[in-house]
Amino acid sequence: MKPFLSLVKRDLTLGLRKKSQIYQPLVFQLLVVTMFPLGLGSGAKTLALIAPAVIWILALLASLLTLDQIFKNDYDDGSVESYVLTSYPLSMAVMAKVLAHWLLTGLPLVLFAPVLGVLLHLPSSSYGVLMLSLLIGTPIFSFIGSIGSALTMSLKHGGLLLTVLVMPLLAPVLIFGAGAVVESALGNSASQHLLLLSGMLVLSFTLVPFASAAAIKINLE
Amino acid sequence: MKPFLSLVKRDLTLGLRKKSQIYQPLVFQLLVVTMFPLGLGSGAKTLALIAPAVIWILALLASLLTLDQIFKNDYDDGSVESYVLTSYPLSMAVMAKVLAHWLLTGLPLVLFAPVLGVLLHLPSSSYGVLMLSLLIGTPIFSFIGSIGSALTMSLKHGGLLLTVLVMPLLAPVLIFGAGAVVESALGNSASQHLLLLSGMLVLSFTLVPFASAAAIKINLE
Amino acid sequence: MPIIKATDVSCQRGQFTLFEPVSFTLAEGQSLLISGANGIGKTTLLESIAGLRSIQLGNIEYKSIDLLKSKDQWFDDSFFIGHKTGNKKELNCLENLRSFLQIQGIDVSEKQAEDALDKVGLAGYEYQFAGSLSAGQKKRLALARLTLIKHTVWILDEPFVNLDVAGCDWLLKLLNQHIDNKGILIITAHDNPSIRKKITHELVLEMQR
Amino acid sequence: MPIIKATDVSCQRGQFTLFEPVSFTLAEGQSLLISGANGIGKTTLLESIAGLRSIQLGNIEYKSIDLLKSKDQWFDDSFFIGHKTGNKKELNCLENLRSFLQIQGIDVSEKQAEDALDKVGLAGYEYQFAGSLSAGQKKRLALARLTLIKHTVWILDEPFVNLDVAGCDWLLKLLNQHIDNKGILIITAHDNPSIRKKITHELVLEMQR
Amino acid sequence: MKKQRTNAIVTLYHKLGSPPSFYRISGYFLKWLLLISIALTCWGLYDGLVLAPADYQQGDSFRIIYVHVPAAWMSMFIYAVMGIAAIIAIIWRMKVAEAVMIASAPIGAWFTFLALVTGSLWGKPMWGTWWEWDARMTSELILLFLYIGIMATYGAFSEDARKAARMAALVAVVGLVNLPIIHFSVKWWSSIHQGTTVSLTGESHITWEMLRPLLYMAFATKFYYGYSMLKRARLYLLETESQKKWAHTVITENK
Ligand code: HEM
Ligand SMILES: Nc1ncnc2c1ncn2[C@@H]1O[C@H](COP(=O)(O)OP(=O)(O)OP(=O)(O)O)[C@@H](O)[C@H]1O
Ligand SMILES: Nc1ncnc2c1ncn2[C@@H]1O[C@H](COP(=O)(O)OP(=O)(O)OP(=O)(O)O)[C@@H](O)[C@H]1O
Ligand SMILES: [Mg+2]
Ligand SMILES: [Mg+2]
Repeated sequence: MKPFLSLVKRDLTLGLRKKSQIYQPLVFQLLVVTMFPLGLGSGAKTLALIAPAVIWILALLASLLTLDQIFKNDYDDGSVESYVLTSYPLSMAVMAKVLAHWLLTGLPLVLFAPVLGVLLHLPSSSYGVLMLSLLIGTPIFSFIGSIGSALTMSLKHGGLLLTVLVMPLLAPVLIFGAGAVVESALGNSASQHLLLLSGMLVLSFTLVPFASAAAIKINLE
Repeated sequence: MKPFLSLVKRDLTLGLRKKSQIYQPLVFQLLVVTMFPLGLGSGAKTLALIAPAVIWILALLASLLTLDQIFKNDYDDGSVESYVLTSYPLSMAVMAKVLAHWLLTGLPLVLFAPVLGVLLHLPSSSYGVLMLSLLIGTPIFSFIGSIGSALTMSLKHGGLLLTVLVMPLLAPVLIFGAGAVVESALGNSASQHLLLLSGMLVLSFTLVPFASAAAIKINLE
Repeated sequence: MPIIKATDVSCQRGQFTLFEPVSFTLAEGQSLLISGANGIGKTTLLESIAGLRSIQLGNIEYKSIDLLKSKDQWFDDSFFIGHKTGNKKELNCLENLRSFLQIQGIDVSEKQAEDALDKVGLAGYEYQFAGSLSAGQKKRLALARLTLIKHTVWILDEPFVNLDVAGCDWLLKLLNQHIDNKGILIITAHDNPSIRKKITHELVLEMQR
Repeated sequence: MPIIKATDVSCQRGQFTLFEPVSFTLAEGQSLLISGANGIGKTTLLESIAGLRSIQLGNIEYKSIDLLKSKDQWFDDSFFIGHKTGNKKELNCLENLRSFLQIQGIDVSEKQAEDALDKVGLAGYEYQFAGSLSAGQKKRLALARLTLIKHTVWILDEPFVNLDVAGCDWLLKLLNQHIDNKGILIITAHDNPSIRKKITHELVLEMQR
Repeated sequence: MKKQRTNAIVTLYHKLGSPPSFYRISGYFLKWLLLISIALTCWGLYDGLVLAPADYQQGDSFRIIYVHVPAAWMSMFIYAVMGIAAIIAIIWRMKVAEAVMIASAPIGAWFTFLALVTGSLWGKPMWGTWWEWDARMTSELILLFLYIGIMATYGAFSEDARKAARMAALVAVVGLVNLPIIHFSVKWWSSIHQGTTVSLTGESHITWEMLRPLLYMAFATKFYYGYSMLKRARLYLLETESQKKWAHTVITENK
């Protein structure tokens, strides 16, 4: 089996063994969504208004909670060596790690989004756009996040620093992602927003692996 | 110097040395607050409506991000032994740890809250109640959180589990905390809510140290 | 008069009992080496004796009182250093040494701590953060505590690991001194056969049948 | 013909140069023991040679090509095991061994991996998670990789640490075999003097003046 | 003739690239940069606060422009300088570029902060609120976050200054790539969702008396940046080269 596939397979095995990594972000989302009506103390109208923003922000926060794991684990137990000390390109290993991370944490967020939509009274006609926008947006979280993860992997408490590093970079994703949902809730076409999102995905797909690989190498010095 | 004071002093030294622990939760709050208008894409009106809820939820989330550090660090590097393997009561050590944690992370949240209020267009007449409610509420976060931190300290990725464990317990705090701010924004008296909050603080102050101490002992087995 | 008396003690990990139950007694000035193959349960046993785990099979008495009943006296008299050193990487060597002991209620002046670091070969590293010490230096920093305490029972899990030759010699001497002062020592050390010379008891753990 | 040639190499940590520059050459079947006091920089040097850190002072050539220029050949031929073992605690022993090597492009069948675990004394632990192994067992699991690879250069940082007597003997034999097969070995080991017998070169690191 | 000139540039490049000569050469400029920036600031503030006429609409509160606008300009200018230095630091591993990059970050962050604070001080009398979510202000806020991220990265690895600098440089470069994306998306976002809250185009009517102090202040801040940046960069070089002979002599001489 190719190194790429071996790495993806190993990470998926790890993730599926500790299922908590998969369901806890979803529980987190649910909990925060419950907090909103509790804190607001008001009716459904406000909820529906803020639903697209809240769902997208929660997707972002839930991703952030797991992003540090992309490389930190491997650094802590020394298994980074298994892909750094080989002639196989490090950027491909980064790709494999990001892919596995997205499958384990991003995809569940996409599939779970309609539940949050229901809880926040999002018009059901927008569910399609909601899921589609997340399907394009969450991989960008994983890609950009991998840079932050590589930068902070040697720190004991890198989680917060990672958040600070990554969140400003992800603001555009949020704008167009939530924007798409808002448009569709208003009955407009969301295709322009979705196109822009796709452009960002392509961009991060092509640039990020090299940036993350560079970060890993500097971090190991 | 008494063990209690030594422990508080050591943790404060640690915290002040890595200032990131102090300011990063604040930056995190700022970032999420920025995400709201970006995601909402609508005017200031909605913002003011959701401001109390958002500020309180953010205080909760920001605390949660640092809560796992209460005991996890000490467990990882083996320095739990310095307060477990002595005849000095473990519950007092828990108190010391909680106190240090609150001074390092809770207090800054209280002081920073007005900035979030400005950004979210909270009426400035409510700033007093906002800060007061957080002043009573954030120590409860630290106390209750210490139980979760003790339970999850031996886990590699306890952060998310801790969130899931602690958040439901803290829901009442959030309800009354945000409630107080909502009332004051409406021009009503918030004293009833604040009284209830204070009651919770007293309760957690008296009960939690024993619960956390028990959790530590069980976890070390 | 035996001070520590263990009767039919064994340890469990998961559901499995690790080794054949062992018994031993230790009096003043006696020392116990626990040996056995990798994975037999030495670390688990030491942690149980120290009080980090509870003893599930058999019982241990300290000064004729069951450890489960009153731990305070035991904690006041015994001192454990395990695989994890308990150093904070963000504190420097001096701060580490002092705060660790102070939290246990043992007052250590700056002067005393400096002397201890000096003895252990870390002179010049007083203000370096523990996080940036080498493996052997970290171990030395932890062992420096031994020069500052008055506890009668020392429980050490593989203290020689990562020490260089000079470090091993120093530690051997310190341990001898402790025993000569009527201290009690419980230790594991597969990498240092010369410890056997001063040891009064040896316990070879054997696989549970 | 020298295969590895190091000229005036030294390492830095922070701003400080650690030890007096050293030079050495190694040909087929030769082996190098790096020794020196705790904290002198052995680990740092080994990591630099392996390619985890970049070499800042001096240079190292592998087959007459500077390591900085072409790392691929070097990575294909050299194998490093350091203080951190690189085991995943949520994977069992078999999975750990196989996935580690497969990610490096080395195919290992289940049968081969089982044999390797058997050799290293972990028979019966194939399906135990690495997280619940003892200190010595973790080390053995990492060392099992050595029986499955074809790399000519082995770089081992304190491989004997935590191994019991039987484990040390096994490892010594394996290292001898590697050298006899014209392999190259670069190693640190302050706890095992008997390694000196088979070593062709020794480098004693000394403090930078 | 032409050849000679390129040679001069190459030697200048090499000179500035080597820490000791950078240290020495920058030493000559320090005092002058500081003096010029102080003089310009004094003159600019006097011109702006006293000489320039009050605005017919905003009265005297418009005078905050003389701090706000130069600060806002600097926040972007410094990021550009820092980004370029960061690219050089990563690709060519040039120590002086690291120094410039690391030295720029806190100054840029302070100017950004200043722009935000003066902006919101201005906003209160102008719009009746401290803060409005419009494109320009939002992207200035995000710029502050980027600066904070860079400084936090540097701080997180403080045990090894060079590694820390190279990590921070990587963050700066990634931010640099993203900056246009952020800028345009924020613009776009506020243009589709918000009616223009305020029109800032009033300044085309600005008179020379009002514009002149602005230019003074713009230059004053540039000189101040030059001074402060060189000073910090020199410190960084001394710290990371403290084992080299030149740094040693500098340190002992200064004692
Ligand atoms: C916190 C709130 C504010 C922030 C973050 C902010 C930010 C900025 C920035 C980044 C620039 C530079 C733009 C450029 O050169 O392209 C700028 C320029 C300027 N700002 Fe503000 N601003 C704020 C509030 C205000 C207010 C309330 C006013 C007055 C009504 C104002 C008036 C101006 C003017 C006149 C300029 C110069 C225009 C130009 O060069 O294009 N700003 N501000
Ligand atoms: N991040 C760091 N910053 C500054 N100094 C460091 C850092 N990390 C390690 N050092 C120092 O570098 C030196 C070399 O460390 P290294 O781990 O290479 O030593 P070693 O020879 O392997 O020691 P040991 O025998 O104890 O394993 C030590 O003196 C240590 O204090
Ligand atoms: N969490 C666990 N669950 C199940 N078994 C465990 C767990 N932790 C450890 N073990 C098993 O317990 C046994 C004893 O481990 P212990 O660390 O006490 O051994 P040790 O004698 O100290 O070995 P070493 O010489 O390698 O340090 C090992 O066989 C190990 O596989
Ligand atoms: Mg052990
Ligand atoms: Mg070492």
